[in-house]
Amino acid sequence: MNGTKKKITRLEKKFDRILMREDTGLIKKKKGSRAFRKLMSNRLAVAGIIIVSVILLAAVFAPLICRYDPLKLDLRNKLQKPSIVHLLGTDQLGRDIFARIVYGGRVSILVGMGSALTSAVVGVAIGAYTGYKGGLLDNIMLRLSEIVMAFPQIILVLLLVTIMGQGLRNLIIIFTLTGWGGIYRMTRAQMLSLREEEYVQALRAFGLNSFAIAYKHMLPNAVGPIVVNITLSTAMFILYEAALSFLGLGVPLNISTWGNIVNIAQDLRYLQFFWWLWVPGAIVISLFVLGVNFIGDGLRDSADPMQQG
Amino acid sequence: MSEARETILTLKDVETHFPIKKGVFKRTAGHVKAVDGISLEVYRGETLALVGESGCGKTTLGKSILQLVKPTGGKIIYNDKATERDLCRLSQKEMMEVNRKLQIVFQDPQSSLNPAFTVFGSLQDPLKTHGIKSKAERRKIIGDLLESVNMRREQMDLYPHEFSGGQRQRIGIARALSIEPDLIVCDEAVSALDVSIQAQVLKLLKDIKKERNLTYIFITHDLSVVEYISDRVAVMYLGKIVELAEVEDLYASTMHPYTKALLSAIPVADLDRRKKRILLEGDVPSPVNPPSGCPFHPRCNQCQDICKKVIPSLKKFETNGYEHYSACHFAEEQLSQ
Amino acid sequence: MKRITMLLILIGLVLLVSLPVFAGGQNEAEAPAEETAVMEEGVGPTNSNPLSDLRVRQAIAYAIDMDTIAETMFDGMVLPATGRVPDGPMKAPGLNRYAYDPDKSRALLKAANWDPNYKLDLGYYYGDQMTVDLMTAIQAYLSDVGIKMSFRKLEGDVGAQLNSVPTDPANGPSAVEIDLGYGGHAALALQEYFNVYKTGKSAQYPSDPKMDALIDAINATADPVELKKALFEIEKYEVDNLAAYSLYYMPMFVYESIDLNRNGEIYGNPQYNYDWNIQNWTMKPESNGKMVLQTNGGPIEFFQNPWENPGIWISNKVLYDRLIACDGALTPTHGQMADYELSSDGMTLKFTMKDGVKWHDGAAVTVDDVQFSIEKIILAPTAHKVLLSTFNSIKGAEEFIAGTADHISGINTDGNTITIEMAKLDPNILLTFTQFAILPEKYLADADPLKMLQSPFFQHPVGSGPYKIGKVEMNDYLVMVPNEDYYDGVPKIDEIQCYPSFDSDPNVVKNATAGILDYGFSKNPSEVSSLRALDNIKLETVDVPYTRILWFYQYPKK
Amino acid sequence: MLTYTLRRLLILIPMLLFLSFLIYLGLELTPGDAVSYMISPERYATMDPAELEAVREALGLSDPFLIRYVKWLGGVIKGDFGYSLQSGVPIKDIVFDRLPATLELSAGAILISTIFGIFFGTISALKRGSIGDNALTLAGMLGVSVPRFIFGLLAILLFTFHLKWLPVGGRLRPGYEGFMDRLPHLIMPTLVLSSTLIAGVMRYSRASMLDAMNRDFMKTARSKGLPEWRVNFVHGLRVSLIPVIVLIAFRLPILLGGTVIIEQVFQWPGIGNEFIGAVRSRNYPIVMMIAFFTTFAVLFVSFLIDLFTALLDPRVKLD
Repeated sequence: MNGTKKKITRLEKKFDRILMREDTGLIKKKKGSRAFRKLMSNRLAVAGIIIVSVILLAAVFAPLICRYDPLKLDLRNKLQKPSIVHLLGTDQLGRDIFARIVYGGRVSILVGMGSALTSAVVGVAIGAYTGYKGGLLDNIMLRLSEIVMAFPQIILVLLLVTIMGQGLRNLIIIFTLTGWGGIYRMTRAQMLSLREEEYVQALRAFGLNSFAIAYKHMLPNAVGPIVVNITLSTAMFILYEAALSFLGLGVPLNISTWGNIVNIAQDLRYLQFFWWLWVPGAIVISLFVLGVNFIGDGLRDSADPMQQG
Repeated sequence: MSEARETILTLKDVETHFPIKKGVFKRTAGHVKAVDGISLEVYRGETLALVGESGCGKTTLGKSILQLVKPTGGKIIYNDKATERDLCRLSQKEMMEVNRKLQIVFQDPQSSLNPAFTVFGSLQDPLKTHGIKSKAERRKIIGDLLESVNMRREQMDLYPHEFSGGQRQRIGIARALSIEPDLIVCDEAVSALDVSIQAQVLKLLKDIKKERNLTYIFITHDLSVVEYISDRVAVMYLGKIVELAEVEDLYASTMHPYTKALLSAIPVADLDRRKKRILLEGDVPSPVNPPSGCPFHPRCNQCQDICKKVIPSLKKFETNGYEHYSACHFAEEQLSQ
Repeated sequence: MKRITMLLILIGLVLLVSLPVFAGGQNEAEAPAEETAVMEEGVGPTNSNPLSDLRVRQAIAYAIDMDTIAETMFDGMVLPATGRVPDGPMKAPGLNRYAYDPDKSRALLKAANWDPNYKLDLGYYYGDQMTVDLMTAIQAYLSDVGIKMSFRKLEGDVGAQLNSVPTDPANGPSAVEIDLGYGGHAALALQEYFNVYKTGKSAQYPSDPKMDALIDAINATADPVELKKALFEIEKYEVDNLAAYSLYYMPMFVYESIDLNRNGEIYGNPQYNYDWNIQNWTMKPESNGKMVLQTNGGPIEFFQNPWENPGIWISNKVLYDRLIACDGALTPTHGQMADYELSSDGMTLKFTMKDGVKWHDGAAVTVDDVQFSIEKIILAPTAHKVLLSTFNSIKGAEEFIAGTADHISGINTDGNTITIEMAKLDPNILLTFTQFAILPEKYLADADPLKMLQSPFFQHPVGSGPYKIGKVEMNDYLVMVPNEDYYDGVPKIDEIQCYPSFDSDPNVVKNATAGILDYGFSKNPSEVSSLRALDNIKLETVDVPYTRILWFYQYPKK
Repeated sequence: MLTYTLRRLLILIPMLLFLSFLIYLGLELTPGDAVSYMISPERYATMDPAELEAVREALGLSDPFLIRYVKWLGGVIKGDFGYSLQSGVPIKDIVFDRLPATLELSAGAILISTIFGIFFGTISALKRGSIGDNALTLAGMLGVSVPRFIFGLLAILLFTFHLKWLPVGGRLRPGYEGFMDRLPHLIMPTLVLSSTLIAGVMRYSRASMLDAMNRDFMKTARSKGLPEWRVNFVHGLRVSLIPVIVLIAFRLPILLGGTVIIEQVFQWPGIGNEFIGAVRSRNYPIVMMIAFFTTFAVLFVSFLIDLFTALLDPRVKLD
């Protein structure tokens, strides 16, 4: 583009041909398929998809792949090393650690994805409408989001946990309350720029109502960054769940979650001498979050190649 | 021709000012006077061109008429044969009714169609809003519309990026036509297109107009386009109309130095008509603090003392048997030059 | 409201009258001969709450395999309990153990018509993993016999959620939401264990005239023989009646590094003050010849008030002195700051201050300081119960508290003697003075007893004990140095360094491993297991009256 | 410029007011109050309601909510930040006591993460696509994916238990007055904290450097025949650094929150630890002031950053 002659690779030529055919309307291109193809050519993203799917499927089909009930105690067989009988050994109450991790994934993933989705729903619902409409409501929401985001998030979460109490549902509500700001701001910014597009003005000239314009016609054009945001915040919320469990303020301890399983490592005896109690959990959390991050990064690159970091 | 024409739109002292917020408490420090007291009549069936340099407020005026930008003053009276209604004072519901009759075609073929929807998807919602409930019927209407803009019916299921700029612009026109309006504001409707495609689209617009008995308000900065399509021309400068006349009359008997300068800038092949080119010096002054007196005086090559002090009003003259309005203190002197 | 109460009373009466009938029928069908004694007493529900049915409580007790739990989860470090009072001379013989017997448990439930869909709600307040594990285990055992139970950690106003007493102590309804509670009870005096059942004091146990009488008996005598007899009776009554189910006794573990040498001094209940004689302890000197003892319990924001937690914090043990010294079992042995004389009826106590007892600032400790301390603590509602109950029994205490007298009339000073006259007998009067730290009047005269800790004194306290404050960096460390004027000999260890970490704190193990912990105590089995694994640490087990209990909330539900 | 600055500053006032009210309200809704934490549950139960009320009264907890809020606010405006409910120590003293610990930790972490982050990021950008670049990118992803406390625990396991090099936690020891004495305590928490920060800085400076490398002036510099390293480091790095530094500045106050976990793991007596302790014991005044200070710091820094970027970038108009 900038004058210097560059060697044109075969791939680029191929792309050009595809583009040409698309321009002439020869091939019917499904929406987003280009982004998808780009995603699949990103090796890390593919690795991420594989990691996340494996863990996700394991959690979903937990009863099929676990030999043991994750709640079944066997006090006389506590702290067994990994073996054929117990793949990852048993914990301090003789529960099968493999089963606990697999079942715990259900809760942890629920917290992560649930919180990411609910905060996206809240953030997008507010951001799309106020971003399009502007005015007083927009101003109020903007200030509110500034306030929410001004808090270091962990401090706000801690405050809310003490106010609302521990619990699975409360945790999701708290994560939503503290996490909607980012996605709201992003959606709003998207809407602000889309608002100037002429098709939006055309719709207004037809007298369409604001909800239809904002949610039906404009929102689909902002969906790429929103999906990236949801992915990355899933990873973030899973880490938050683990951190809160570490502080003893997460999901109540009697529910198995990855955070609660790894939390045992605070006890130095288990940290030092019973590695199988916490290492597998730590690996699974890290792997899952890593996988989700890979996917999110891949999505970001394929949705918007200009944006980096 | 000038007698007994029916007005479709009457603008009275229309003002559209944008506040400028300043200082610690965001008090309003001044206004951008994008449209500053425009009075105008648009006749049914004509094409009225609004011309001027960019930033003169012509697009704002166009959007003000459709209430896409709320005017801050004046009246815009729409006559739909039965009633006369001031658009600025209509409720949202009433405005929706009027929207059936007033439409707009935009400048940018890139952004005038929603990339996330097929043509059908983009065009069907307005139809739905305006009472066409059955999908089959909507498909038929949209297909017909596409054909009427010289496109194929099947193309309604394609996405915008699968069209060329000219095609998109034609879809934009089809969209404006979809609910059978009386008046269409064409906001720089062809400026972004290649010249060859411009011609196609202009011809299309002209044909459709004849077919459907439409009225156009044609906003453009391109005087050659004006000559081709319009019946009357209003020249805008800094939010005001400085000259208004039948198109041939305007070219023949220019009564404002600004119009003269604009006209002289058109590249014309015909050497006979070639006049001395008048250069417009300097930029358009800021619409926040327009110059005192005649707003054009700092750039006018015939500026006199009175021009710096007294704002000239838009006075009616008669040239070649037509009404001709000009806002120049020396309008008649212009004729003799 | 009134009508409902009447109705409940009526139902209660009907049930009471009909009890023997039901009970007889059940016993013949179910109970083996040796258990008959247990089963015959108050069987059947006494109100609408199923837990008021003794058979249900027994079923719960039989369902939990405390022996296995103690052996596995607790690594054998706790002792499965039989009754509230720990093993020792004061333990009644022949108490029912409720040894694990799930079949009997199921039979009892069947007899009691237990509704398998009824879900018990258990509340507890400890935040550690071990407690969650224990709760998980109990949940599993109960589920095994067909009892549904969920558990939760109480947050916020824990006291109110556990211990709110119903307005009607006989018929309730219960002022708390939970059905079961789990918690610990450490007693300075054994009476404390049972006084909680007194009519109008208990959130769990409906008014019981027989229990009231037994409680009066244990508080009415200071004579060891009489007291023992009275205690045996109430212990048996509590176990048979399962007023609450004692799960296990928690011993204390005193841990020391191999560098510390107590030189033969005794071990005892580390939660309270006993005669440490710390001035005789020695440490292996460091390279510079200094003996430094490193321990935990350093202050975070202020020094703890010795009147609330008499001996938990090491600084409270060594900064202040008491009037009387006691041995490891908290039996008074000799005068510490003063010689004492208790009249044979136990109603008059006379102290004569020893010579040379000085505050760390050099001024002498006087009988006025003693009088001041008593008159201050008696107005501090957060002070320790045993101390308060002694001082409230002094003649003239009521008038002083009510504000109608300037001083407590039962306290009189003369030169270096102070005489305390009691209005009613308190069996723990000497025990109280082994734990009661005397504080200097001149620094605390203006302190508000309601918010003692806000006094600047607790930023840099002045005591009369063997050590005094050297340097304090709140939340970082505290250095205590020997009190050169100490009347019992100058301590040998040159410096005591305290870091801010305490009981059940992961840093205990970290620090012990890192060799920066020379002394401490713990009642956390997991911590103790870790400490036991260390070569540089010696562990000493001390039996203390500290019982973990499962409470049954037996009032009818709202 | 001045009016912009003033306006931005004035907006902070209502935001802070609203915020302080929210926090206060939140604490009001929390179950239990300081009294129920100051007294052990067993003791609490046997106390007369009248006695409890007396304690509450003495601590000023029995006033209605709004009155307490107004009183508190009045105090803050007068520069009186209140007293810890339990010890009566002025909160100012507590905060200034803890602040150095947290600052020490976060300053160290920022310093390390900045140096290494920019270094690795730049290398990664210059060697784009190489094995080293991929390895660094992967390491960066790991850095943001592994929970922070696991890093901490692993560090303790390694450095304290296995290698026995470093102390396990705490900050000051008696007699250790100089910085060098304290250094061993500082190393592990700082390293763990910065390890999670490096990833972000690295990613950002890599992108920024790549961006700079594609700009025209770099090509011009190269075409002038300047040596490659000079082009990259003198011209490229200088330009790419500005956005990175803005990012780092933006992180400063957020770090205050970020240290919470690290301070817990290493028993570091900083603001984060104090905050958790105060939240757990419902020590309202302390919770209020820390939340308030942190928010203020965040708002103020974001204001400074806006100002800074506006000054740097002529395209952003202030008026």
